[in-house]
Amino acid sequence: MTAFQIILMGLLIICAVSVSFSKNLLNSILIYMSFSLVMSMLWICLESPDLAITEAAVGAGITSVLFFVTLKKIHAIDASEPEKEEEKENE
Amino acid sequence: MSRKKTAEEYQKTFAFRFFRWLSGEKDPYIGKVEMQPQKEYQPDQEAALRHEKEHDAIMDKVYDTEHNKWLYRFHRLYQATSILFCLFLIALLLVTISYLPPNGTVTRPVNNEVAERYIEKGLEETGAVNIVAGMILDYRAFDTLGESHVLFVATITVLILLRLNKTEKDEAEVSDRRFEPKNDAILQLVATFLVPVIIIFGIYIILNGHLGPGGGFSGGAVIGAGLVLYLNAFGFKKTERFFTEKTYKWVCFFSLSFYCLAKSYSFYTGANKLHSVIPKGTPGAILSSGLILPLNIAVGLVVACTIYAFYAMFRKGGF
Amino acid sequence: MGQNLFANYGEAVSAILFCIGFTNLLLQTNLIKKIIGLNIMDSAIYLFLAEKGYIAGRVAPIVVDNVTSTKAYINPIPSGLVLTGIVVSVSVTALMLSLTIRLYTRYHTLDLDEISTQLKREGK
Amino acid sequence: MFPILLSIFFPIAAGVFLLIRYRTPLSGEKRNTDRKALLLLTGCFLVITAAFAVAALLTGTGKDGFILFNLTKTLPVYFRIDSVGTLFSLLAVIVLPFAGFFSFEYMKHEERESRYYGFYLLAFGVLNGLCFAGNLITFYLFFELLTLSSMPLVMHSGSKEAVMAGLKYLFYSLCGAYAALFGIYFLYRNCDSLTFTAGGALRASAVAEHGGFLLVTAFVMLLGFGVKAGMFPMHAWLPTAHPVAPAPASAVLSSVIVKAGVLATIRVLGMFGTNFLRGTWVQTAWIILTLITVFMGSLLAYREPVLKKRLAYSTVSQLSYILFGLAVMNETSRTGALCHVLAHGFVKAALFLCAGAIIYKTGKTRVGEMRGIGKEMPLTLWCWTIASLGLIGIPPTGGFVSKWYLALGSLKSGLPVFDVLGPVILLLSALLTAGYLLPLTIYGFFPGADYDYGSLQKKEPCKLMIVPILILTILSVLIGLFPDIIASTIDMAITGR
Amino acid sequence: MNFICNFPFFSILLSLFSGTICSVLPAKAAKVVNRAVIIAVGLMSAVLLLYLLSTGEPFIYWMGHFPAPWGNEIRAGVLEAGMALFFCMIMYLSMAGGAHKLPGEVVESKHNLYYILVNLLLSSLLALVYTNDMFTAYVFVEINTISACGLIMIRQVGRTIEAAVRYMIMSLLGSGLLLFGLCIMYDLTGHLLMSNIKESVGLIMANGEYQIPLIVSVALMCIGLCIKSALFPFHAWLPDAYGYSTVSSAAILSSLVSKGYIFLLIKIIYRVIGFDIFNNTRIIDVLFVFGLMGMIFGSLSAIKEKDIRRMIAFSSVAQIGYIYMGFGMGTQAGMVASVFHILSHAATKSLLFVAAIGLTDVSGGSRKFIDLTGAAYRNKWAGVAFTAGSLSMVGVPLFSGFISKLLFAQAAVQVEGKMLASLIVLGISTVLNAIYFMKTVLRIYATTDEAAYTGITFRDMKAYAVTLVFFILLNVILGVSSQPVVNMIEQGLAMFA
Repeated sequence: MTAFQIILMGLLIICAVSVSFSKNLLNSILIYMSFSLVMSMLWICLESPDLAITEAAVGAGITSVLFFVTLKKIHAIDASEPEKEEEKENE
Repeated sequence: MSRKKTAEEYQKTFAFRFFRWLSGEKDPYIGKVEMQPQKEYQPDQEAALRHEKEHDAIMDKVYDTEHNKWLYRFHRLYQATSILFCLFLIALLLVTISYLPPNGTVTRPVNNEVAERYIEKGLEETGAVNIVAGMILDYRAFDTLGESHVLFVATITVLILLRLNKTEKDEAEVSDRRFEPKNDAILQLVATFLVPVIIIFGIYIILNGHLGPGGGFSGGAVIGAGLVLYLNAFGFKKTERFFTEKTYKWVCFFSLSFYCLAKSYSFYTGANKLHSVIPKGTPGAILSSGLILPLNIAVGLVVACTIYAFYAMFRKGGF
Repeated sequence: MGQNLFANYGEAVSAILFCIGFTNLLLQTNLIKKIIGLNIMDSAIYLFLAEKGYIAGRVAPIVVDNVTSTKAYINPIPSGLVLTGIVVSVSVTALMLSLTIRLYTRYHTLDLDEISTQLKREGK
Repeated sequence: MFPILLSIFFPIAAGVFLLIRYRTPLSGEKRNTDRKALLLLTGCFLVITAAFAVAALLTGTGKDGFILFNLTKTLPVYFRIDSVGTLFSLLAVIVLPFAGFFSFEYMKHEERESRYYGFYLLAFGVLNGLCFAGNLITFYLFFELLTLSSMPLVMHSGSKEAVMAGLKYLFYSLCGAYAALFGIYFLYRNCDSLTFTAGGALRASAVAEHGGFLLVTAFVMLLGFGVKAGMFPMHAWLPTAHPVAPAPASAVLSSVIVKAGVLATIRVLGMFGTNFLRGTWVQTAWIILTLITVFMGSLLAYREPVLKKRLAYSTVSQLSYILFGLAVMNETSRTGALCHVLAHGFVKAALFLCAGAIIYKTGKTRVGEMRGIGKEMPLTLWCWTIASLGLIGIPPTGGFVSKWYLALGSLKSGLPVFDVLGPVILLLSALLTAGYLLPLTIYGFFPGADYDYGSLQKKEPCKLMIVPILILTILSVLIGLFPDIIASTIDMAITGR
Repeated sequence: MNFICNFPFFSILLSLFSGTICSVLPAKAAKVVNRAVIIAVGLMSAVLLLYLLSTGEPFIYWMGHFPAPWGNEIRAGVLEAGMALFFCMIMYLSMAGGAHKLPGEVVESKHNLYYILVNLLLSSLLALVYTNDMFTAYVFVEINTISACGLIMIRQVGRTIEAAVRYMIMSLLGSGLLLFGLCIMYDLTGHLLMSNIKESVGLIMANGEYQIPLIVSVALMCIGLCIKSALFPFHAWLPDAYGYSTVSSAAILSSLVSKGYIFLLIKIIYRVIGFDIFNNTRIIDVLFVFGLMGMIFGSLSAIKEKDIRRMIAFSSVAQIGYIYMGFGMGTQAGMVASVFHILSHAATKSLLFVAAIGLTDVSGGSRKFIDLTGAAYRNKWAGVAFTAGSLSMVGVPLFSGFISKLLFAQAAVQVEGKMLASLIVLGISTVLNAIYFMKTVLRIYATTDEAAYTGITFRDMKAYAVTLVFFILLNVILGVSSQPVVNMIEQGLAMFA
């Protein structure tokens, strides 16, 4: 059990660092989503099922959905995103 | 007095300035304190434009990081200090943690009479099998009352920020659907199956909050997620039939008022050492544990509505 | 340096996560990433709290078979606190995201410095 | 108790009333009748205030002191009339009404006359409060209010120069007052109470423990209050503020309001006790500063062509006579100093009013332009001449008495170097005083051969202007004619309560 | 248990519940509810205060059926009740003072949301004042933060949204640190209730075990609250947030929101850590230094500012520096001074914001100084009120600002090591205050040649003028009869122990 916990924690740190360095916003949100999932697993290990349920529903679910909607609103989810950005800069 | 220096040169000397100061002629505020002559301000159109242009040019120069070395350096310095600060914070926290009582053991100060009583008497005093639910909704109910109002106030701020009036809303809706396929068959089919399951699961979590893991908040979130899925599959037209802003308003109002009043009653009786008339029921039954079940339902309703409201607000600034 | 750093590895990880979140909040220029950093920071604190409640070899505080001995269950208090905390962080996240949308529709950028520059340029 | 409170709060209320009643500038057809009403009101208010103040002085009710209310637990707003306060109050009571009457004519063409009178009355009330204050914190309170209420007088004309001068006055005074407040904090810690007591209020233990520190405190306070009295490093506001203010305002400013700095200095000396300061570096430094000011002020006045500015520099110089007398710290010199307070007060008021009359009638501001003025306004110039003699210190006038005592005190003091240097500088300065005041008399009465007598016309000012000047001039001479009475009163002021 | 003991609970729940009610009411009704709730809470606090003064004993109120270490608690003492009363007063006046501007600043359909925010803000402030539980405090800190953010950005111009984002980022950093410190504290003591934590802290300090993490946790909490209350280096969000939000919001934010956090800090110092233990840490030195820096840099930024509301906002930074300087002194007197300054600054700063809006309204809505020339003649009430507020800020006697400076100075002279630094900075900061406030006052009273903008008379703004009068009265009362208030603060702080 301890080994599993340590692995999960390692994953948490990896997720957190890669969120910081990812260039694409969509990627970082996806990574953040997995961060939440790992966190909820960790909480199962720590014998807190209430937290695990809540985190899974909220952190991985609702928060991520809100992030996605936001990205859509600010036109960051788009196939032609890089060019668009460049265009904007050129303007 | 010898005239070796011209008047102009003389004005630059220290002696001149000193004597000016000595005789009180020098005004230390000229050019330093904002004190222009009191003429009526007459904006000259041309001058104003020119001024604006110059200002823009200056601003461009100042905020042009590539060419403005100072700004660049400042940014670098800021980043470096921030990183150093964070490293320092990590070190500090690690050192602190190394002094904390060891994890996972029984002898820590955390495991004191408070936790003991919650575990030993919790079932008896609150009637909840899930001690965590009993704790947050009975022992420490004031925190939870505050917590639900945090959610409420956050919704209010989101409403302030994103609610649009009628015409803006229509425009927003048009632009909102632009990138999406309408009436996606696969999504609709999956949703037809999934949404009831999700919502029933959410209801289960809420109703079972005092018996097992879960509770109002997580259950509400699950129901909210179900509603969001439904909305995504079938569009606003369908959801508006049963969920409008009015629904949201009144559901929230009634749930929160119930929450407030119920808890007020409980606080009031508790503090004044009066007998509370709310029955505890048999532990383990679905209708047990006093106020916890109705409170869970109220919280669940608020959360489900709130999450749907968040989503709808984000999408098109209204319901 | 105390002796318990390795015994408290969970807390240590949460401290590191906290600082990563903190750094993100301070340094990222992109608002969305700042918000993610904020969420990481909050999660780290909750992890810290949950670690506090954990006692090796005991189970979650849900009464089974009317056993109400202290020896059977972990400490329920941190779980309760974290539950409250999660709600708070969701509310704050929603608020921040809606602020982001507003800012974007107004200034078409997510970079706070750039926004300040634009504001200064407007001269208001 | 009531005369004191009335003498303070009646003029303040009256001033506020005037400010509110005449909010808009007088204009239109009713200007003249309105103006008459305003002047009548102001005159009544001035006289009533003076009457209250005199009543307060005469009835002697204030001798025991009374607490108005407690600002904080140990800091009451406390009033008490002592003899030094009486002296200063006397000066204010005499000078302010007369200067006020003078301004009835002088301010005729100014806009917003009512504002001037409103603040004038406010300043009067605050001055009374200052004189009757019984402890340091009350004193400080009125000191600040005095700055604030007299600032509008300085910047009355509203021109850029006036506003800048007002600002300068404000900042110098505020900075000085805060330096003093800084000292009050320390005093508060080292005294039993901040009530003025004869012979110093310092705790003996405090003197033993923090002696050096208290000296610094004393110096800072003297410097801070010295700003108001125009002492050397911070004198520059005076020559800026005086020329731009209306002449009667300058008169009041120069003869009474700057004396608040002197009164403050006396109070500070009282708090520390002269025994504590005598012979320390503070005394030395202070004497040096005052002597520099005396000499420098005269010199600058001598070089100055603008009449009012010249008078302002003269004020700088003359005030430091008083400060010098205080700094020497023996009874004779102190008598001289207090004597000079009265003498300089009357003389300088008269001089400024004369200057005001000349400027009002002829519009000339520079001394060089005023040739032949004595032919046009003989009475005014005679007053000027007599008052000048008083300031220079020619025997039958008040200035002589005070300077005599000052020099005597200095010689008696036994200070190294300064016992002789002081009188020498005072004498030099007196010569310079003659040098900068008398030319107006000389050129005024004897304009020289090339003067065009044809264009000469009578410009003697009206009675409202000339009578106050006359009275003040006569008073300045009277002080000198009966030096014994003055000196004995002042002796009493120093020794008795 | 006396029925009055229910009042703290009633006031928190009433304001919380009224927030919910307002969500279904139309704007007009919401306004009425809001006013009624503030008044009701104020009355209850007043009664409670009287009751507590008569009994002299603080009391604990169970929130639920369970006693101390198990259930939530709130606690009421003299200081808490007094603070609640004062907060209600300021909030009512601020709301009343900005009411006439609200329709122009906020979209009609969002008015009731505005009142919800205000109600919830009030409830969170009350909860912060009364709470006896650290975690409850954290939850209500969050409500406070979010509703304050709502108040900032309800007027939706670009600046406010940007300011709101900055405000949220800084606040969330602060909350994070606060929560982390709280968790460490919980780990060390095993309690969340303040009184229980204090016992355990005493044991820890006696044992010597866990001292380092304890101090770190205290430091984290302090820094968190400092960030949230905009202490000097963390003030970047403040000028925009205060400068561009609605009038009532600016007044409430500057005078109440940051004060709520500061009051929580005081509670933590006294009720959680213990005053002596806190003073033995190095934390107070850090607070002291940052307080001093804030006093100077805040004022310097204010001097450079050309926009009247931003200037007032920057002055808030300086004033918060004063409060932290008081904490940093580490004496009871310093604490009393800080608490008094919380009151006096709240009264003054909200007055200034409300008065400033009156001035800008009659200057075509422009907030630049150049356009404000002569504004005081166009809106006389606002002019007088602004002058009164400025005088209080500068520390002129008779206004509340003077008393708080006096108290700070009195506290400073009792601390050997920090005396000189604090007094010097106090002096510098006062002079800087004087520079920018007096400059503004002169500017609004400068005469203009022509009336470019139309003036406004009493009839047009009765409610506004009455509000201003009440504000001025509050200031003067605090400045003149400060003694009862100071006594109350001392009594309240004694009850904390």
